[in-house]
Amino acid sequence: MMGLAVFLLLLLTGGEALALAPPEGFRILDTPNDAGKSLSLVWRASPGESKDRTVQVWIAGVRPPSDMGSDPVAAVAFQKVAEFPANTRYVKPGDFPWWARPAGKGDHYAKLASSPAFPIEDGRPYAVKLLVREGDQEVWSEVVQASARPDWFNTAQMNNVLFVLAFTGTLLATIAAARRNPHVYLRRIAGLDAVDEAIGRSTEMGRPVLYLTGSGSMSDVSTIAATVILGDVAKKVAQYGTTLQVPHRDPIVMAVCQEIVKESYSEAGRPDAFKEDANFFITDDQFSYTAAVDGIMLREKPAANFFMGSYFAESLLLTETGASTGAIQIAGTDSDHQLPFFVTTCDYTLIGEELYAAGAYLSREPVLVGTLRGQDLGKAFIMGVLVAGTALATIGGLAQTDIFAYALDLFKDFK
Amino acid sequence: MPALPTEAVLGAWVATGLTLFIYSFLYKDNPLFKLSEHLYVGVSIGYSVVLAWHTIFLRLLWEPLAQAVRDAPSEAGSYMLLLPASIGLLMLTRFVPRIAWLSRLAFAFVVGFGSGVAIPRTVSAAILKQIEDTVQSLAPTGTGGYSAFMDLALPQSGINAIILLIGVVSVLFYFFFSVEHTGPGRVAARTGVYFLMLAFGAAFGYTVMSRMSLLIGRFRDLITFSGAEYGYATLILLLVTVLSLAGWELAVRRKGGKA
Amino acid sequence: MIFFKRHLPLAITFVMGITFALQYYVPHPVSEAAITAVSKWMQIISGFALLLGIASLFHMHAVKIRRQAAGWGYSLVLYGAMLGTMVVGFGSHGETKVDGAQTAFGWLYDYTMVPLQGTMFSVLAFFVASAAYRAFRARSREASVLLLSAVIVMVGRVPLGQVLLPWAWDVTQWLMNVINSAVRRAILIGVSMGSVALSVKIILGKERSYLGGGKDA
Amino acid sequence: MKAFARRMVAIDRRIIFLLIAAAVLVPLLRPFGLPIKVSPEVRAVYDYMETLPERSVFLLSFDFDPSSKPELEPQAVALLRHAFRKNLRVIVMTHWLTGTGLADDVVSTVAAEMGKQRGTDYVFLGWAPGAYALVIAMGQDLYTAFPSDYRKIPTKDMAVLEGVRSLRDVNYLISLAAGNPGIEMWYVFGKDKYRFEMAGGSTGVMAPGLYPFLRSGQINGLIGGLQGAAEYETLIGLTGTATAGMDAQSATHFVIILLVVLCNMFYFVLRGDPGRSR
Repeated sequence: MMGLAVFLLLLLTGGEALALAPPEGFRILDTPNDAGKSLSLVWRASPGESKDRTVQVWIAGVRPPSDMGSDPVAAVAFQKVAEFPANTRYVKPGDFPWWARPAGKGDHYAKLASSPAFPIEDGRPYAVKLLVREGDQEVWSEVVQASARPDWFNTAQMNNVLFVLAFTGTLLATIAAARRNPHVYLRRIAGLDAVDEAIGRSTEMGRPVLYLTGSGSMSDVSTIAATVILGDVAKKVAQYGTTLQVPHRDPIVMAVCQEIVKESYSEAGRPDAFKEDANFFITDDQFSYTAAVDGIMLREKPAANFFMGSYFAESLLLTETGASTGAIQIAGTDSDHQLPFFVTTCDYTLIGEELYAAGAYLSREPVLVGTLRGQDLGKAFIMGVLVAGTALATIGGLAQTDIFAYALDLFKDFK
Repeated sequence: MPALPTEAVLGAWVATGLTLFIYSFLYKDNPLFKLSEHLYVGVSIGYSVVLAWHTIFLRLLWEPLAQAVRDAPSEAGSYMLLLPASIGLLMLTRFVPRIAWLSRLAFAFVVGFGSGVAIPRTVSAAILKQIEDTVQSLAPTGTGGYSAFMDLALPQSGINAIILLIGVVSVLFYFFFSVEHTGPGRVAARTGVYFLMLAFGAAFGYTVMSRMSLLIGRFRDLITFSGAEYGYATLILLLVTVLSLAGWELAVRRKGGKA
Repeated sequence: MIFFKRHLPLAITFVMGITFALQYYVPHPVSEAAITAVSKWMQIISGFALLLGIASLFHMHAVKIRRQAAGWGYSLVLYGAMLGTMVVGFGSHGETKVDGAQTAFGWLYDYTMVPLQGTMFSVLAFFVASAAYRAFRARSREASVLLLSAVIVMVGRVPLGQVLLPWAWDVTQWLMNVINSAVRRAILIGVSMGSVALSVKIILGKERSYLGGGKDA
Repeated sequence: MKAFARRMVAIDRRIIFLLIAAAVLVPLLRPFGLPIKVSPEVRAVYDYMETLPERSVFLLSFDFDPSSKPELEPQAVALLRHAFRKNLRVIVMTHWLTGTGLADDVVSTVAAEMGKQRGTDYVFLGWAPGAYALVIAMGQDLYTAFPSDYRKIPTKDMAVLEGVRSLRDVNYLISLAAGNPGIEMWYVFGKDKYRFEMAGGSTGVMAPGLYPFLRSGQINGLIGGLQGAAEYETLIGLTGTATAGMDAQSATHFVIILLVVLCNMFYFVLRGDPGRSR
């Protein structure tokens, strides 16, 4: 240890006394995983590298064999294309994944890209040498040759491919499983438990139930979930014998909801109680719709308000009025920008994916259930990776070892 | 002070009037509000049509196409841009019920491309990169040692890395539907809920901040336009708006209808 | 016919999806050229998509006027505004400024569209205030935590708060950088898995709602 | 007590509207000018801009429309002033069609004020459709994505774009976003592939959602809302509209907090009252 320090000290102070050594292990290769027109240089680090010592890169295009002289390399003119301090361009951990590492840890790695000053063409061999300088000393490396070519697959992104394939496979498997048995276990969504309570209270007070499906169209996942939940609510409304009001902003969503409500009444054994005008269209205009629904809330004082689906700025105006009439309010939305307002103004809120899960839970539609299940498996996997990964990284950090990089690199993003 | 050009003064009056009409919604939904709301939609569409025409059809399609054809009329490549144009035209078949299905081909093209490009990029930026930044060594190394490790004010400190990890995992667990939230699951899910609520609170604060900023911006304009050089536009128009609302209210009451 | 109406679109989606998902992993210039060309096309196609959206709005209000449905007068206003803007816009060759002087089109933009659009959303400031007074209740432990965090952020993010309660600034920074980051990251991961799942289902033909319009038969 | 609370809860909300209007108006008319504290996420943007050498390429994307003007215009003005003062080459564009005129106004006004020339010091490319497809196209070749600028001048051979072929030649990009397409899209389809450095400026509503990207270094700084703009104005030492608005911002925040506290007090008093709350 002591000896090394003395050696380093000598190197730093009496550098001139020591002869400059040429770079060791110098080699050149086509830059891996790129679009071509670029070469990469690799050489080993050596003691004594400092900012006072510089490295120059000299390159020359090798002439094609047809007009090659006796010594192809000597015959061409080398050109300086780069210069940098000798203590830079090290390979740092995290630069490359272990499965696609062009240079070892601690080696020097420099990429030479084609430039107007020196264009690099694909398929043509180039000769490269390094010049190391410090003070008035100079030393050349040996001359090495390589040619550039474009690549067909970026191996550094192998983990990305694997992730996509594994997730796709999981998804297909869970959807197939859900087709065979749509009643796979899904946990009950807490907010749904409040539905009974809310409708029960409406019945006691003899007031209607108000249900909104949001501003989305029938192609939005959140609107689909909202119509599924409407089916469940309508069934309970029919059983309890109270009234339902569903004001709409989209004629297509209205038509779908009419069918759903009708069917729910039949399922509940009360087809006679179904009223065509439970679903009605107001206007597609955001604020006029809001003003009209607020009017309904103030006049008819529904005892339970449901806000399901996607919402924009109107959410606040709706839930505020609802809260002022003392109704039980249950919301469910994936519009994350409105969630804080729903949480503070409603009694129960289904947050984001909970809305989709409620839709899948109630409908048992195989694609919905299967997708939810597939995503769940994905989440479980990611949670595992986060916890186990942190543990490995910590142990690795304490034990000063890189051995866990073999696992950790799989979950990093490489370019 | 030099007099302002007529069009600027006129503009100020129009802008102020429209602004106040929209604010009249605060009183209640009324014709002045509806008028300016529809005006807004109409002007937006008109503006979009004009700009889209000049940008898409002239600048991106017609001019390069004409240029290419002029330069090399015999080369097939010069007519390449006709391909996307015809796919675009297919989209418009939606309006002709008999051939509306043709629009599906265009949608298939666009949606297929969009889905394809999104998959690897989403995995890279929103999944792998996020995992990478969450998985950190918690070993107290580097400068500062233990006190830096425990420094809450430093976003990257060890203690914050631990909190971040707990937060990410517990919130993910809250949105995990294959396990009942009982026993240890209950603890994890409750932790997730409190993390969610703290973050929603922050979002709430930021949203309030945003809305207030918009109001401040509009009020600043109204204040500018209330000056003498604009002919006291804001003050006069405020009076006009209030009077019209009162008149409307009166008319509605007399008719016995509901406002 | 069923082939063209149903199978062909699914096939196109499949081929486009797979090709451009794989494109990401291929650094070869051929793949770069392909995505450049198709992106360029997409720009033009999305122009037509914009037209489609505008045309359906056009149609909707036309129906309203023809049927003289409630509020059809406003649809007329909308039409007038739209056509007026288009006439002025094409008259000004789509230019808002010529040699530093505002055109009629520019005037219309600056004095109608900008204030109208800006004001529509500033109205919400008033409703936030009224909701703050009438509805933002700590009705559960969760909502209390939310409100507490909201109040701290509202204090910590403005100069007056920084003077009155200096610690609120630090707490806000911590909330944003640590707690908020954690939650948003978890949501981001969850939502991204959902969107990847949706893309995969679209490419594999398990999700077809985007095809919409036009009957199969 | 209960009767009072009940009466207070039931007051006409238009009184609250007047209260908030006053909280905005009074400080705007009589500002008290409190000092502004700069957060690290805003300082990061400033610091990076400071490291850029003269004539570096700075791309500012206006990804908003007039509805977010009060928040994002001050940010744009502050960033442009800084960029022009540093003699950067400025490229301005927008992904939001209805924001085009606004972006043109802002960049022309600031450039005129700083004595900069269109075409040599800056260019406004205008709007082009495609969102992510536009970013990909720009990443490969700027000139096919934007054959001409907003004034219909061909972009090829423009002095400000000398040596700039694609996004790869951009040194710093800032997206000022009020939604999508915006910062996230610029990262996913732009920075991720073409390797320029980027930051974001956003409305207050959007800002919290961008923190995961900030933390992981996917964006190197974040300017959030009017407050962020005021912080940037403080850093460049030129007070503008954002700083002037901060007093009103402070006042409204405290009014809102007061309202929330009152709301909960009355709610607490009225606990168990039938019909009011559960």
